[in-house]
Amino acid sequence: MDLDFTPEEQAFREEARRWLEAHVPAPGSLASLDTPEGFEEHRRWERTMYDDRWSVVNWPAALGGRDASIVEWLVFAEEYYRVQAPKRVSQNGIFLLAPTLFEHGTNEQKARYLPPMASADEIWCQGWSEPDAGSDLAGIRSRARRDAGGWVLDGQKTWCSRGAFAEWCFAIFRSDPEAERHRGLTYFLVPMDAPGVTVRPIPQLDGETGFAEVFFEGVRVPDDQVLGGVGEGWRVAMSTAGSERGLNLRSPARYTEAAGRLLDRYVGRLAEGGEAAEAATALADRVARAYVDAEAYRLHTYWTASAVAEGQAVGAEASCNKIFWSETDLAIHGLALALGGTGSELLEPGPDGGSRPGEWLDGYLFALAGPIYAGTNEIQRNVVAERLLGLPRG
Amino acid sequence: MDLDFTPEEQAFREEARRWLEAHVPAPGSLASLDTPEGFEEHRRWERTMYDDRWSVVNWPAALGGRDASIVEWLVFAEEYYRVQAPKRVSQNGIFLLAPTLFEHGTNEQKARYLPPMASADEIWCQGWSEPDAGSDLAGIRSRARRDAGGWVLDGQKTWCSRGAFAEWCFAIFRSDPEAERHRGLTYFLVPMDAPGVTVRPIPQLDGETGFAEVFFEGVRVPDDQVLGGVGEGWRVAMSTAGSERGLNLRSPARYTEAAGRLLDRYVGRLAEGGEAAEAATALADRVARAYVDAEAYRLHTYWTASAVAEGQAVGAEASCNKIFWSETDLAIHGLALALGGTGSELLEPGPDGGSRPGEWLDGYLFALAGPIYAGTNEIQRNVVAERLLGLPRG
Amino acid sequence: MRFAFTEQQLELRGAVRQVLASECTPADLRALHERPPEPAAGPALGRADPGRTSARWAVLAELGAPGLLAPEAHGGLGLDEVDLTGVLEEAGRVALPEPLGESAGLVVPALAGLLELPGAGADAGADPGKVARWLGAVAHGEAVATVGGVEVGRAGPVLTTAPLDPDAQLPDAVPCRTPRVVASDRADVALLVAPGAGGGLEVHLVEAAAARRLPTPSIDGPRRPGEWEWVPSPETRLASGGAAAVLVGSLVDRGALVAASQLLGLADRMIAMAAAYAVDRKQFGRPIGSFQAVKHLLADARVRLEFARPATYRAAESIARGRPGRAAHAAMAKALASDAADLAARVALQVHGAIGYTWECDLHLFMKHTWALSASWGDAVTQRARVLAEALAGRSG
Amino acid sequence: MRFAFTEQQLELRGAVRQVLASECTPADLRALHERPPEPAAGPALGRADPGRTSARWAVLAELGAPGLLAPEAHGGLGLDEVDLTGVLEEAGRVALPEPLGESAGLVVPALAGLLELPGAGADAGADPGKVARWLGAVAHGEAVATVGGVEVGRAGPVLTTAPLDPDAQLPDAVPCRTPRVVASDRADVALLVAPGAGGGLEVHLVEAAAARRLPTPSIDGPRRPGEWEWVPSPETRLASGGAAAVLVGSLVDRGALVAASQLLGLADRMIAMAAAYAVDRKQFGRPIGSFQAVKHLLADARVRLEFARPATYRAAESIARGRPGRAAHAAMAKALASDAADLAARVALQVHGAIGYTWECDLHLFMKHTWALSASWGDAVTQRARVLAEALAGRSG
Repeated sequence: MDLDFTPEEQAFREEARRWLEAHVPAPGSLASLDTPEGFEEHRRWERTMYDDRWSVVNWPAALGGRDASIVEWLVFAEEYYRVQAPKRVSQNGIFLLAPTLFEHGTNEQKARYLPPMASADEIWCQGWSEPDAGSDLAGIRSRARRDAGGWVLDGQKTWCSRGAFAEWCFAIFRSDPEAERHRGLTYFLVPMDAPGVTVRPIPQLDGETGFAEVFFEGVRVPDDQVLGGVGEGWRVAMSTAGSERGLNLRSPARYTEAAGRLLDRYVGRLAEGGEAAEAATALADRVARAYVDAEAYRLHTYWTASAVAEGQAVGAEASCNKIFWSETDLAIHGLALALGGTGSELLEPGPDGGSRPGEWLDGYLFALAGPIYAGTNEIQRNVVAERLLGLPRG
Repeated sequence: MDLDFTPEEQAFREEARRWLEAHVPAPGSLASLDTPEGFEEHRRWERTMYDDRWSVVNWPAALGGRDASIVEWLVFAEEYYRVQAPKRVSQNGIFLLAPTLFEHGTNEQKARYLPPMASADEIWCQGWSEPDAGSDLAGIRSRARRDAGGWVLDGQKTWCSRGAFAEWCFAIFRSDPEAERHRGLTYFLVPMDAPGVTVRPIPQLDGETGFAEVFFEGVRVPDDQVLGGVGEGWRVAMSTAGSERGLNLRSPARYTEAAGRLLDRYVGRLAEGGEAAEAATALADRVARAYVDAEAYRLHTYWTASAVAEGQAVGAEASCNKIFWSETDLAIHGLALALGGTGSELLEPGPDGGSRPGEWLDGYLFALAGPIYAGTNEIQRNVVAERLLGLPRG
Repeated sequence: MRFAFTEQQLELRGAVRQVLASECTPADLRALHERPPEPAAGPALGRADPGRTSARWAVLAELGAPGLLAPEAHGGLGLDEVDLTGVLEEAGRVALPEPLGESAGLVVPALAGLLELPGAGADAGADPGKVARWLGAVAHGEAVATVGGVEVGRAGPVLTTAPLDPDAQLPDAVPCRTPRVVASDRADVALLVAPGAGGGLEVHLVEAAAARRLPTPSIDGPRRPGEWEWVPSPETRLASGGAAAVLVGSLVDRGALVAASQLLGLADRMIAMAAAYAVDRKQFGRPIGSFQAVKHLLADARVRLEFARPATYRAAESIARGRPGRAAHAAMAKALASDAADLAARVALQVHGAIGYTWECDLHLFMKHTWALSASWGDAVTQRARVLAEALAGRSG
Repeated sequence: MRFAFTEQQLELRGAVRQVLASECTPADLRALHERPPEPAAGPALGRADPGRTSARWAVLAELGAPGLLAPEAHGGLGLDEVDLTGVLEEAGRVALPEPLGESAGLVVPALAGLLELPGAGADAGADPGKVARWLGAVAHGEAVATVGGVEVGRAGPVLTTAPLDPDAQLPDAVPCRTPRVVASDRADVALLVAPGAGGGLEVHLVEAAAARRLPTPSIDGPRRPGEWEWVPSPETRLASGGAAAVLVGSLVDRGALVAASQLLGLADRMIAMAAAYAVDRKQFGRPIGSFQAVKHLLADARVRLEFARPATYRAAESIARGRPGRAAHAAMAKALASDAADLAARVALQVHGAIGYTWECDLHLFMKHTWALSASWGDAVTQRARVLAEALAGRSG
């Protein structure tokens, strides 16, 4: 056990830091990525990263990456969040689809899809949920029909993040209507400009349009847009689900960075003295706990990373991750709002005017969704109980 | 709405206070009621109360009570806890069985059983749970067989509080082995010295013997020891269950008194200054919340009492009560231990030496059982969700 | 001891509930909501739909709601805070955007109190005729009144009004700024607390026309908080010195009660919405409401609400009777109601899942109002600190 | 960066686990438990079953556990705190009543450290020969060592040793009292912290025979806490002044680590017991473990444990390397482990229901040890305050 970064890891960190400091846009200077302008601004930022091979550091160099180790990937994320760099508009592709493509894709598919994903020339959205199948993938009803030279897709997907603007969609359809629940599903790669695809953006409670409904009416796709074998959709999807719930998507840097800003906000209140300081003091133990939990999440991630680096598989522990980071995120952002104090209308810049107005509230709204997406925490608890503790299915 | 006590209620309070102050044993001076000596000491205290008509204030005067209103009953409990009077060894009888007897008993049964219950000449234990039927009364297997002039009881009951020393047991047996679950149960009154009754005390984790297993082997009881009709046991029992979960058993005074002592302990730590004061300050918000919850429970009880006084029935709201008081009790006692601070071996007298050593720990152990007995809180939550919120049974 | 509403109280409340069910629908609220404005360029005031707002206010006025606490001599119903708390619970149930709590629960009793205490008027030099005119207008629902300049701190009222020029000599003729005045665009008049000479407090009655009003970005758009710039003067002054201190103390307690009452209604509404959704929505082949995890989430929210109610009604009775414990009782009510409503919001969102996160689902209309009210007039932590301080003083004293 | 145990570390831990599974059974623990004594008349010391205790200690000594951190030259294994933390997790899993944490985790590194720093010995005048003798004896398992006189406070170590006569002049030849020394009846020697001259600290090595030992009532009987009355003298003194302050700072961090490690094992054991019970026990016609409420209780406990583990291992690595952050890391580990184990205890009891409340069910043996360890060496709230203070200093510094 050695928690020192190696000289190579250290050098990697320093290179990343120098590059980011030279290139990163000022925090908050890009428009929201859920607007058309903002989407393109974020795409340009991904391109800037890609040009210097920072967009997919853990990919092979041949595909635009740096062959970074998992620890280096974590180091890069720490640096990325440290400078409050923009949200990754390519997130669905590079974090959710790419691991699946690497594992299940043909060589042709990898060559076709990965490079434009890395350069953000093609941005992906996810088509899994349906109105009647939220956390329950087995309830998928959208259908794929065999047809000469390919497939015809019909149905409706919902909660597709980035769906309003993305070029491609990775989606699951029922290819065998006779098969039960988890069987008979197939994983497809579908261009959003294919005839028969209609997108309806879904406004969120904060007025943004982070996700969309996508309708498929007789959409034709050739065989080479099936990922991982006909009828294998469930198994293929679950490897991506593991990514979403586990290590890849949820860099601990996001939480440790937010926890650090929470401490700053707390100190700011203490420094005001009087009422503000006393009110902050009353929250001291909860602030400390949120900070400790963010640290615990970071350590747990490095622990898992070491195990993965040594070839161990991450199993149902990923469900523990999901529960823990989503609750930690809520605690951090809820406390930051509570530190705003009585009478706050929640969107105002706080007395620590340095943070953007509404920034904590945005984070809180996002955090509120945490226990819901990527498999609700209720389902994750079932997974933990059944797979890690051996309790019977109910 | 008028929260002033009436002059009559006020006078009742003052009379109770004067009497209690003149007669109550010093706090902690009686041996534990789960020892043979302590049981008799507590019986004598009940007798002392009975002699001056304070043992069952809400009963009719003809039976040794004072016809006290429900509000007066609450007032009496406040005074009783205020002087930290002994635990009620007659509790199972007067709080759980008596309401059922009043509702379902024949006149002969009332005349036979209520007076010695009030005077504590006969102390009752409850025989409901079985090894394979804890919170699930419908799973009861102990059997009652029809026999010339009465019934023959066979089976095993467990978790009978006071079972080691009580004179009588009220118990539920399956009288119709063909009937399903809730049907075919009958409610019996059984003397503990009847031939065929064997008692095995169950030591608790604190070394006391608060409850017992009771074995029935061919125990004969006459027909007039059936309470409320053959096959009606479930319905009859549920009216008692309502009492246990609802208003009668759980006087709010128990929690407000403990919350008051918690505040004293908190103030004591503040007064010590330094480390102790800082540690207490870190718990201030949680202490305040426990205090507020105890007050909220008190107010809710008076609210319910007014409704009952006006003839309304208490339904599934009683399940809300159960959840709330058991959690409040745990919070109060857990915080009191936390205020004891680091390194405490939990049984020592604290620096606020006034409280008996181990007193808070005793309370905590008792509180830990709160979410479990009288229908686990899991079951109460189901009741709240299904009966108050209309969610479907699962 | 009788801790229950009267038949008349239940009837009044029922009438308000019935009216609001049709007069204040989610569609009405949605129309008043805007996408949260970019903070740099706030929306112009007046985005409210004044037509619908005035119509709704007129209906409430017809029931006597704004003047519920006003003496009959001034056109009110002469009822008390126990009546009002039930009415405001109904206002909360529909997330009523108009300032009924401020008008009926804070401004009316403040003005009526000033008229009853001639000492207060004398102290401040307020013109009783003017006070009476405004009281009548607000009680009749002809004018909409709001409140500003004070928030609730752990140690008591916290003044939020400040002079634009920090070095200016107070009190008079110095332009001041009061943040977060709700119903900023529809109020005709505001009761504003301001710093007085020598570190004291003053209370002023300021007409909307005499103030420059700027909107404050808020997640709860329909509440329309805004900043008022205004100039304290002898003409606006209602009370100073001891009378002002008493008045502000009363505002703080009443503010907590008014917010707590509405939070009860909000919590009830959100729990009901979530329960209804849980009955309809199926996953894994059965209604999600049949899963124990969903049941227990909702049951816990219901329990917290159940126990916040009597505490709020007790606070109302305490204030109505002027009981010595009213400050602690109001604080306790607000702490319990804030926590209950915050929990209900979180649980309701959790039960709704992704749907609850959308603009189309009604839930956010109630969540946002909950978050705003929960943080107003002392959040739960602040109010618990007040309770604890009072309780400790009570035990040692 | 490699955050994982080595094969050797896993093997050592596995060996300890295997041995303890048979050497420290619930039946063994139950034999050591007594009904909690009436506080007025505590039990006489020596109720421990010395035969079984010595046998178990001998087995542990055979594996090298007590001397794990001692240099090989002094008969130890020369391993580090990362090795030890895994071994202590196994000790926690069986609620080992002997003071392995104190002997191996606190006293051995303290004595070894004194020998390595000649400055420390000179400062205090401790006899290196005597220190080496005791180090060898403890490392070999021939002597059992314990610790006392210091607890963890928010601002640092809190001294608990006090002179019997509060007016006496310290330090030497004045009878002192040290409360809550664990393994009071079976320890041969204790490292005791005491007040020094001028408000400073001193560390003494006191043989059991030289102390009057009185039992302290405890819910965790097998831990055998007791009060030691003893007389500090130049002969007992190990360190004073700066050396003592460093030594005590190290004790506080190591105490937190030692307790955290054991709490991980305890939590794991209680969760496993509850899960096994939930599979077996049927209610309403199905195993209670198939109910979502039970699943989610246990899942939450498992999650908190999962995240307490790496934090504890990091603290071990930090102490082993003497990293500057080790105090904060140990505090964080203890806070997480205490909370995880407290939650596991509560959940396990809830899942067991009434059975868990009985003497016959093994659960209480582990709950009681959990409560004692959770409150020792800084409870979660205290340790979080330490973390917060360090973190704030780090951010402003």
